[in-house]
Amino acid sequence: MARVAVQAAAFEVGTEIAALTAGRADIGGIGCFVGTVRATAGGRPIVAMTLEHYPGMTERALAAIGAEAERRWTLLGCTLIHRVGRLVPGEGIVLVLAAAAHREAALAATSFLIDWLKTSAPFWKKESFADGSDAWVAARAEDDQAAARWG
Amino acid sequence: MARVAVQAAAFEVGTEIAALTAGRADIGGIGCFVGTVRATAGGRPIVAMTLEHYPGMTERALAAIGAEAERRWTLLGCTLIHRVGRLVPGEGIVLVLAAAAHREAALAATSFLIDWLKTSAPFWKKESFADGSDAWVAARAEDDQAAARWG
Amino acid sequence: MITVEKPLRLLYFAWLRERLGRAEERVPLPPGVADVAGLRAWLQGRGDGFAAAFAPGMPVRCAVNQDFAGPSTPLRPGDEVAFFPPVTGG
Amino acid sequence: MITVEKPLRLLYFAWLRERLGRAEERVPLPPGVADVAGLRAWLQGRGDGFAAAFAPGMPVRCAVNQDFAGPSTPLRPGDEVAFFPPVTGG
Repeated sequence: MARVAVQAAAFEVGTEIAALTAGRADIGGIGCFVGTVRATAGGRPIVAMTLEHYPGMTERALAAIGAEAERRWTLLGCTLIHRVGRLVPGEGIVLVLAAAAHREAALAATSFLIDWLKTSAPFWKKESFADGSDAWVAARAEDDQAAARWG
Repeated sequence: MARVAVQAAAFEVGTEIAALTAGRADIGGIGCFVGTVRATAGGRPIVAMTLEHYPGMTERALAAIGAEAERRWTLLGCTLIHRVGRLVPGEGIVLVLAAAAHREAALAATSFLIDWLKTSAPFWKKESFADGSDAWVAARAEDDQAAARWG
Repeated sequence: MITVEKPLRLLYFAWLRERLGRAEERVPLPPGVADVAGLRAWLQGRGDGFAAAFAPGMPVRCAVNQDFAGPSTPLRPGDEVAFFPPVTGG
Repeated sequence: MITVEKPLRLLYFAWLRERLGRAEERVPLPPGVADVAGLRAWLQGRGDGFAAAFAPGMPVRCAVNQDFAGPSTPLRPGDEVAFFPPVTGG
């Protein structure tokens, strides 16, 4: 079963990989994606990104996404961590890990997990600009298309 | 330009991600793949895997693979580390990192890099079994097919 | 005997929360409202920020009891109903 | 005046190295050998482990001066020519 976490604290990729693989030697490949805060949005410098979520539903949605990946691929482990609250440019927002016997499943599941997370987990981003203004991030049509390709 | 390394020592994923992203805030996503030694091969327990390579050509091949990924996608950083020598089950063999403004390029480049590395970098694996025998690993047709899909 | 129905628990997130000036409220299931589409229409009829936020064509999504819901998802007393913009996590 | 040609540097990896009992050797470019296919045929003619290792159909790959090479890749004195099984890294 996937490990899911919604947290304000930073995550550490090496620590999470170690936890995922601890005590097992049947894993041949680990796919990983880390999403980070960029310093600009639409060409304008940002000073922070604030993530809001829907407590309760978020954890359910992440667990459901992990379960769906485990239904589609033979995974030997799966981790989904998403941060909430105020983050600054360069910080990690989201971590996806998928472990399998071979790389094909690990990498496909990693792509699937982040695509689905982008469109079916209740998080919302607000960008705070250097000029003091802020704005909610609009959903990207590309994200819907990316999720749709998994059928 | 890609950072490439061929080394006997273990790598640390968190350290490598930190080095790749240090001092820059234009990265939105980092794709990562870690290949690890499984404890069995063809159902038989192994005690070690020994990696041989072609010094000189290996580094050239890894640099060429990194350059090809940078030609195909707009990457903001790329790391290829491959270990050589004797490894035991559970240890990391290979690390691929690809950073980009958005996840699509980061994840596609990560898959491309490991697929190409599998078929065009001069490494050879030998498995040492629990019964004292050892055998060179045969190339997988699936690996050629995976590399071929990138055209 | 008088039956007291449990109210709906309404939740608002992101710009909906900001424009409506509230994160949460409890309202009795309005008479005649049977599904999400009906509730949206009722909320739009409240005027002020609600009329604009729930106007047809506004990109507002819904979850009922923490599952994504469509216009025809049925509502019952006591349901938790959340309205929010399209999600932008990851 | 006698011109002394630089020899080929031949390298063997993995099971080829083991079966041939050597990782490296230097041999003059054999007379009449102009490309990788010619060198393979010449090596096969050496007998012993070489005949088996370089028999037609054996999965042996080649690199010339550290680039993957095909049967028709030309050879010149001084070239570094490596023979090895299909790669299995990653």
